Amino acid sequence: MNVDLVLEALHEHFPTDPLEPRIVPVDETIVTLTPENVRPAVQMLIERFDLRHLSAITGIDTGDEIELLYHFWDGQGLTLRTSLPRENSHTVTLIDLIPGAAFYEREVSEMLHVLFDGHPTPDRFLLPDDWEGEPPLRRGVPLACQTDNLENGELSDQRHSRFKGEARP
Amino acid sequence: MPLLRSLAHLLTELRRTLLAERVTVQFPFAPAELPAEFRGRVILTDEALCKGCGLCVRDCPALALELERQDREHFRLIHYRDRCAYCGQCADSCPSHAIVLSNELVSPSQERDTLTQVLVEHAPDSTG
Amino acid sequence: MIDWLSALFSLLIFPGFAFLFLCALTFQWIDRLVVARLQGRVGPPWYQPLADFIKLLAKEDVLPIGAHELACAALPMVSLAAVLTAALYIPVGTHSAPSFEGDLIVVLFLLSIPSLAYFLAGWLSGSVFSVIGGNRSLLQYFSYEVPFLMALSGPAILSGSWSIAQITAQQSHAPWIALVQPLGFFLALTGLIGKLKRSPFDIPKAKSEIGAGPLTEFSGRKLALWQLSLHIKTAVGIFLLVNVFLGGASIGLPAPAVLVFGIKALLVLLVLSLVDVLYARLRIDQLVNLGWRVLAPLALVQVLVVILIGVG
Amino acid sequence: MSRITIPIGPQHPALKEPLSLKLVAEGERIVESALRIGYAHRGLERIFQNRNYVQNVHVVERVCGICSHVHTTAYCQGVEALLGLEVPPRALYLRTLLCELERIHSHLLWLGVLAEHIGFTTIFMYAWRDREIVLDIMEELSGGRVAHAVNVIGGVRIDIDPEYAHSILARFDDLERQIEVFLGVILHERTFQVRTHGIGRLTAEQVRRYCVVGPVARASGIDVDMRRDAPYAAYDQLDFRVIVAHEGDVWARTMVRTMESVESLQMCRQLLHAMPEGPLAVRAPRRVPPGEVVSRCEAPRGELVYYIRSDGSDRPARVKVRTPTLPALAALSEQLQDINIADVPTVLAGVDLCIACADR
Repeated sequence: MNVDLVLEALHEHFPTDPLEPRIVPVDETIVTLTPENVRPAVQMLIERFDLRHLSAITGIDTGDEIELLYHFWDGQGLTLRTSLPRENSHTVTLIDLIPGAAFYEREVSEMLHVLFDGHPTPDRFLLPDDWEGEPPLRRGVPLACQTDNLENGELSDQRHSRFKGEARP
Repeated sequence: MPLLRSLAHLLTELRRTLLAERVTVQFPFAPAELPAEFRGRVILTDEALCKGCGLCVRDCPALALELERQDREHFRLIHYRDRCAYCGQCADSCPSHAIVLSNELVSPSQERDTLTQVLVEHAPDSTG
Repeated sequence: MIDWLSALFSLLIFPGFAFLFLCALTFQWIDRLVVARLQGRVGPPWYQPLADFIKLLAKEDVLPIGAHELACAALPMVSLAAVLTAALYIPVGTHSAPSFEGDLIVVLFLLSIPSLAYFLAGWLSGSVFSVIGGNRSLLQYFSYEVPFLMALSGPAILSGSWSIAQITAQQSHAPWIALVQPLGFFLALTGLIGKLKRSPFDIPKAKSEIGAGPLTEFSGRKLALWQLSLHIKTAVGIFLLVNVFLGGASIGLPAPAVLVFGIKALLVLLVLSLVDVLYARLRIDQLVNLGWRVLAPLALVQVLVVILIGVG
Repeated sequence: MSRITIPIGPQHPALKEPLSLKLVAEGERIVESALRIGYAHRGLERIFQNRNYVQNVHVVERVCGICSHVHTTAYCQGVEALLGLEVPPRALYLRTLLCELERIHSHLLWLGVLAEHIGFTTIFMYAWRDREIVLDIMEELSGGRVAHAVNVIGGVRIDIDPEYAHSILARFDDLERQIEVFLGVILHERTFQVRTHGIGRLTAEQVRRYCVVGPVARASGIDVDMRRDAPYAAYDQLDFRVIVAHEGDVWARTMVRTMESVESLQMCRQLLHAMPEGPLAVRAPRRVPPGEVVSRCEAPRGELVYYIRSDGSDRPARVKVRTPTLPALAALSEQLQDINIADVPTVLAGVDLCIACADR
């Protein structure tokens, strides 16, 4: 796939989006899109460039928003980045375009509580069935080993290890 | 014909294995020879070398080392063998090469407390 | 007085239970040792089969709720009894078994009872794996039983009698039937592998698919009895083949009968172990295919050849 | 036809790692399958955020029990790219050597597991006996049979002296002879072929739809291999063939993996002969400037993707690991459709699942 052609096509189709393509190490181009344009962009990429290999979907809770990164690859890497609000964040599923995205979307929805509308089986993926805690990768969710011995309010790790470093908020 | 040959394909290899020497190492009845590089028990080369800097504690991925320090001279390095993954990072991070991994196999134990070991007990006035 | 005592002796000690128990354990050990050595391993110590048997006797005997208590207790005993009774009619070395016209058929029938008990054990022990295992053992039963019976009827027709002792006696002065009917001997061996559920036909107890198959839910004494009956069945099956195809204890020149018989039995066991090592396990539909498309026609040809030429 | 629900897993002889598969069968034919994973989930992606970069090298190594070195390679490459470090060539060669040795060990381990599932215990014993040659080499080199702890950020921790390299080359010869034996079994042994031909077939279209990677994709005709398409470490200085087959069934995958092992062996020889002199590692600062990196490697099971985002501190803000088994699991439902119960372990083994990888 020729990254420049792809960028031009994205510019044509989505003039309003702030694409600001950035080259990131190990030969990867990251393009930013608004959430509602992700699905049409993927559709366009499949039709025009036959770019169907979705390597992964990364979900990140940066503190003020939820970022979704769709990593594609065909000779070179292309990542579509989009950001969702932290409260009731949801986006549309890509399963009908790329069935391989099913497991990636289920994992992101379980770890970050992002709803993928139209996902046929959005049930538990990695976490146990009786897990009722917060989505683990969300900010501010303390590690399990830190919650069960909250002496004098100070987050201390398990019996053995002395985890003096402050826990990731 | 090809069918017959394909039905007796393994015979040559069976013969070679039969004549070759058995591969089973009957550990623990026979000794398991461990290479020099094998990462075994965590030991101190010399207790005097340890300055109590805590670099090993900071870099231990399994949080298996702990430094209890009152002041520059009084500190204790505790090694929790039940958490240790024998990755050798402490030996790498130690600037004075005090802590190293021998190639002695650490045998499992049932009592968890015996796996906690004080590596360094640095209190100059008591040791005289 | 004497024959009552000697009858008891022959029942319980020599060709009876104690001897068969010993044979079963020894054959199992030799088999595991040969397979291990062919795979580059050291193999078990000589007392391993005995240790396994005693361990199982000491283990807890548990059955799932859905299992049929009575049947699951009776089936291993039925299987063991059938196998031991079958052993009575098979001459071992010098011992001349009580023979009558048609005891070959009785022995073959008695050897089939454990297979059916094995199937019932699968159906009645209440676990999904054992039900599937039971179905498979029945399917497998029909695919190897016909060639096996036809292969064994060949020697009977050739020597004109359905008594094992007669067939063996005929071979003391004539060439062994295995040489005369090599195809029959090959089919009998294949049928025996199917009957004993040894690899490559260990489909009902394919551990990577359905655990131990019909015996998945058995444990403790019941499992010990089951395994004992399967191992004694191995010994009995080998003795049967040695008598019918390899001329029992005769070897033409004067030699100690027990030694000759023992060596022949060991040879047959070695062949079984070699086959175990050589092949992967077949699927049940492939075995049924093999049985009806290959083995049964060959057995038919063998019997026809014996009838047209042999008896003439 | 009565329907039976057959539970496979989480503990089952056919599975060496916990995975729950509910199969609905009519007679011996599978009509439905429901998959549940997560039994080996350790929440590693969360743990990464609470360890510094040096500690994470050893946590990353324990994502997968079989292909641990390729995980540390992908991670260290990512962090080195963020730091802009220039890794010395000798370190790259040693890193690649361990990657290829690990591929041979992983493929031989897999061949043994497949043979055991189709009831071919002899090949299981032989494959795992010959794999010991590779494991011994790795243990003598790095100190660990599996968790090698070879990679550090900025290079490697081990070294090879010439006469030790010589002894490895000698052992490679009888390893190659053994792999030839396995090739012979795959090509000629009748019962092996009968149990693997036409089982668990995946067409090229299905592979592309589920984004399947690695030997499973190459066995269905998709010619993709990260070592050639996006060369990392010292792969651009090696010449090797990418093995591609077209039948797409378990037999083709066995062919691809075994031939790949032979290729890996040739690559190891090239690496040992052309090993440059020089330092083993470069000093790496503890704090990584803010940035993000997508690092891709070819694990024994396929394309491994690491996304690392740094925020300037000595701890990563996010490390995302996508292991090659995940898409293979997605494509499993297609493979299990309308097959025989007896073939389920063969199909499961054919895909070479690494559940610890998938669960993280």
